[in-house]
Amino acid sequence: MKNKYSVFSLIKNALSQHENWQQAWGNPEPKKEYEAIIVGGGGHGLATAYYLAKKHNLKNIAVLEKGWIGGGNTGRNTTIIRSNYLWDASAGLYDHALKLWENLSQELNYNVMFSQRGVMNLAHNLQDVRDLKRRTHANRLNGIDAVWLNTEEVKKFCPIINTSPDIRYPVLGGTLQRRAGTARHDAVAWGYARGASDMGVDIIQNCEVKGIKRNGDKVEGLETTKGFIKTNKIGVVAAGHSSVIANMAGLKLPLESKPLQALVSEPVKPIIDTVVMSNAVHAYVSQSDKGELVIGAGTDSYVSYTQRGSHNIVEETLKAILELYPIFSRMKMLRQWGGIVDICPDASPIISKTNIKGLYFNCGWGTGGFKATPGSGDLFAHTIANDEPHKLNAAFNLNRFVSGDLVDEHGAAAVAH
Amino acid sequence: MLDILHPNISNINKNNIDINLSEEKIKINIRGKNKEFFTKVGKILSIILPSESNTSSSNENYDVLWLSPDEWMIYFDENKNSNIFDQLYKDISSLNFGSITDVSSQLICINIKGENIFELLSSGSPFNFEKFKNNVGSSTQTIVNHIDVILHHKSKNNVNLFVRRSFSEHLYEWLVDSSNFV
Amino acid sequence: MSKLEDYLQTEWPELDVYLTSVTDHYSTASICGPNSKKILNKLFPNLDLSDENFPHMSFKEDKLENINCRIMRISFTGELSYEINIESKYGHSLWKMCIEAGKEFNLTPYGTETMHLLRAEKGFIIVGQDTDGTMTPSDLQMDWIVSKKKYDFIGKRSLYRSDTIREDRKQLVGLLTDDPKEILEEGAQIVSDVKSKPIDMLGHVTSSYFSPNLNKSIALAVVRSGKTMKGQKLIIPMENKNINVTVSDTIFLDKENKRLNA
Amino acid sequence: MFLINCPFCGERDQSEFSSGGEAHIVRPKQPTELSDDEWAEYLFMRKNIKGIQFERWNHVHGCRKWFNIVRDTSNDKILSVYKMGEKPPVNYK
Repeated sequence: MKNKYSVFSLIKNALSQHENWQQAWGNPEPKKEYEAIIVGGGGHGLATAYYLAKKHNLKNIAVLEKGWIGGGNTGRNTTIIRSNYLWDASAGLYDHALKLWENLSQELNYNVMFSQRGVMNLAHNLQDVRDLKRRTHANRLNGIDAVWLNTEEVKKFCPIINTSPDIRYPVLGGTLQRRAGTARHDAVAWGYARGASDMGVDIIQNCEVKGIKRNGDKVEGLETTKGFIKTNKIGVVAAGHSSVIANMAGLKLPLESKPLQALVSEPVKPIIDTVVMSNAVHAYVSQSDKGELVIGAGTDSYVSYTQRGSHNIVEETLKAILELYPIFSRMKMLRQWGGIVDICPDASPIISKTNIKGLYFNCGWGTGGFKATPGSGDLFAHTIANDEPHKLNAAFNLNRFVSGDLVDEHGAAAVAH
Repeated sequence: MLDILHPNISNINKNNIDINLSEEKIKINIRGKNKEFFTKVGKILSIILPSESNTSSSNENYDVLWLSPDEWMIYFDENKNSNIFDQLYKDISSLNFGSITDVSSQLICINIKGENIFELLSSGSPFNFEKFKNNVGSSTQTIVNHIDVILHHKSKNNVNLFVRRSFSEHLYEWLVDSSNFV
Repeated sequence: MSKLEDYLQTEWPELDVYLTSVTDHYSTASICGPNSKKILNKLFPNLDLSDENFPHMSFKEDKLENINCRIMRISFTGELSYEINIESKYGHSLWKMCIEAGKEFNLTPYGTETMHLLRAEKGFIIVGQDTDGTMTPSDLQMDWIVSKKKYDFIGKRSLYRSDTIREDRKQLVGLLTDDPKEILEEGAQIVSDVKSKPIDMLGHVTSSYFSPNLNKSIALAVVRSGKTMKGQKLIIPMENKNINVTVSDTIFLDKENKRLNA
Repeated sequence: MFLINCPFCGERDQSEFSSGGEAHIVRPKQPTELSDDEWAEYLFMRKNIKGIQFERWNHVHGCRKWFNIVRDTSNDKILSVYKMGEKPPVNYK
């Protein structure tokens, strides 16, 4: 690595007023042809390029981003990372990602600020209890750390939760994954960009894909705002805009894109040192290192690409939040935003080949893609390089919607993560 | 006679808002679209069904609310015309000219009157009451505090609110509580 | 009802059908147990309750002091049982009259937990508890409920996709614990071998109770290829111990439906 | 968040409505004749358009009628509203 980050490089650069740091990633013009092109410069796309270069020895790779890297959902999520999923296929996928997270700052020589502060999921009714216990047992047998907490243990772990039995959403217990937590979302994109750039990947920003050139059932290249680029491997990682790209190739995907909202409060002193999620009431909360409460809400029920979302969704979430955390009643919200998430009917992602040769899709992460970033990139790189899925993403193929073998995570992940 | 259990709704008066459980009313849902249907209904009720949206029509016996292009609700005090449902049912439902359903216990009628009632309703509803409050006879279906309601502007600043029985006490609590803030 | 409205208005608008909700218009009392016929007879003396004229799964109308009632002979507990619908405002009166009429037969109110236990003894499922969105009627051993004759109905085509007709899908079974006093935890996972790594999970416990009628623990579960596993030994691996169970029929009590016609 | 002009009740807030997704997806007349692929196409595959999209909406907290709208999903602007059974407006593609 050209400029390794360390205490020594920090001291050295301090002497020159930090004016001589090397650029973290390059800003090249596109070449005429690449071995593989990744469409979408978010965390997943940059990670895909990174692992393609690092593990699969591809030398000539480009990442095309229509805006700036990490400017989409990577920069808009609530940064929760966990792997306590119900089904074996999901548990395998997300725990693979979690294991990569645990070593990611070292791997990238870039501090992604991964903080294993634990994620707690609350149960508010008897069916929640059944579902969460079922998931806890499945997690344990899959080797994923997960414990069931009764109401008193929930209160002890996070004292600001109102566990009174007479509230609208009484807390009947919860599950806790201690290895879970949060990371700094921008740093993930920047770390992967720097790592990929270092290995020769061209990261091309402000370059929008306008069309996919096909020759029969094979791809030949991409029409972009910076001209035509030839390639015979295209990996699309465009999150909410996946269908837009698919339509260019004449493909339909089982996706609907909807705004998912989040909001952030004014900064306060440390008050909550973990992540608490409550799927039944569409509300989850953690505190950023700056002291802001980071609150996640639900999705709108209609397709939209506006990055806004409806007021009533926020209202519902804040009602639930105030019922569970009365201590927040005087907090002021600083800002609110929406990200466009692409949702599959079974709330599981797609990391798959398509019936067009050389065209691969990594999409459908819905409300919870951030946590999978390293695993998703690694497995998508494998799928593109070998033209067949890794065993960990084999279940997440497009064909499951045809055969009926869905990975139904709705119970575990219908709302946000 | 069997005893009637009324919802736990008592009379409240504050901030120029009066909230009452209305006296027992018969409510009948009527559906239909063909000529025979309109003829029969007109004959039995001596009333023309309102065809314009968000309106109602009334005579000394009945109030009829427009609910959708082929759906109306008629309501009246229980002590009047107790056999009107049977008549409608016999002449319309049984002959397949339309559909007549007794929804008397499905819906509870809460009467709200006073100068500030539209401010109260607006505070929990996405509905724009501007036109509604200036037009006696207006009717609408909307949401109040996330609960489906049918509203009838019976006379100036006097609204009959119809709500599903199982939601009625909860909505009443909200109305009483919210009256404090208008 | 909103799904029905959708199909009615958008797929089959030519149908002469109207949908009106009466969910809140009616209150229901369920009278359940071997004496229920006698109690019903006191409430509705003119109603012919004979098995020939009012068999299980049939429906009649009558009046209670001039108020219309709908009476169904139907059962979610496995016992001889009737459900009475009355206009909601009279629901409380109906309840009091049932309690009064039942006094001489030791009638007692029962709650939903009791109902859940009684239905589990009979192997009646609760949709959402014993099933999730992926289960088919065939997985629940309820093929009888699906018409073989109709050319089409909503959802029919999805039952014949390559993965919905597989034999090794998760299917509803009964579980009996080797120790009859051991009550399984709802949500617990089921395996055949605790030594394999990773442990291969076959399914999970969906409903579990101690049955006072049978004086033993009973459970419903979904297990991969469960239909063919009757009598097979399986293991429920808990945090601190392994519980041994045997796959059984889903009906634990009164397989012949004698109680329904008591 | 936006207003929808219900063809029966007039202009109302979007929270009174529920979205039924893409419009003009016809339920196959003979589902049993379809391959798994064709059935999946009907059940799951959607255009999910960014831009002008034809959709079904239901005035669920009002008259409970279904109808169609033409909406630009990139800015939530509603371009046209028409009843079930009516021909879609031709000036949008």
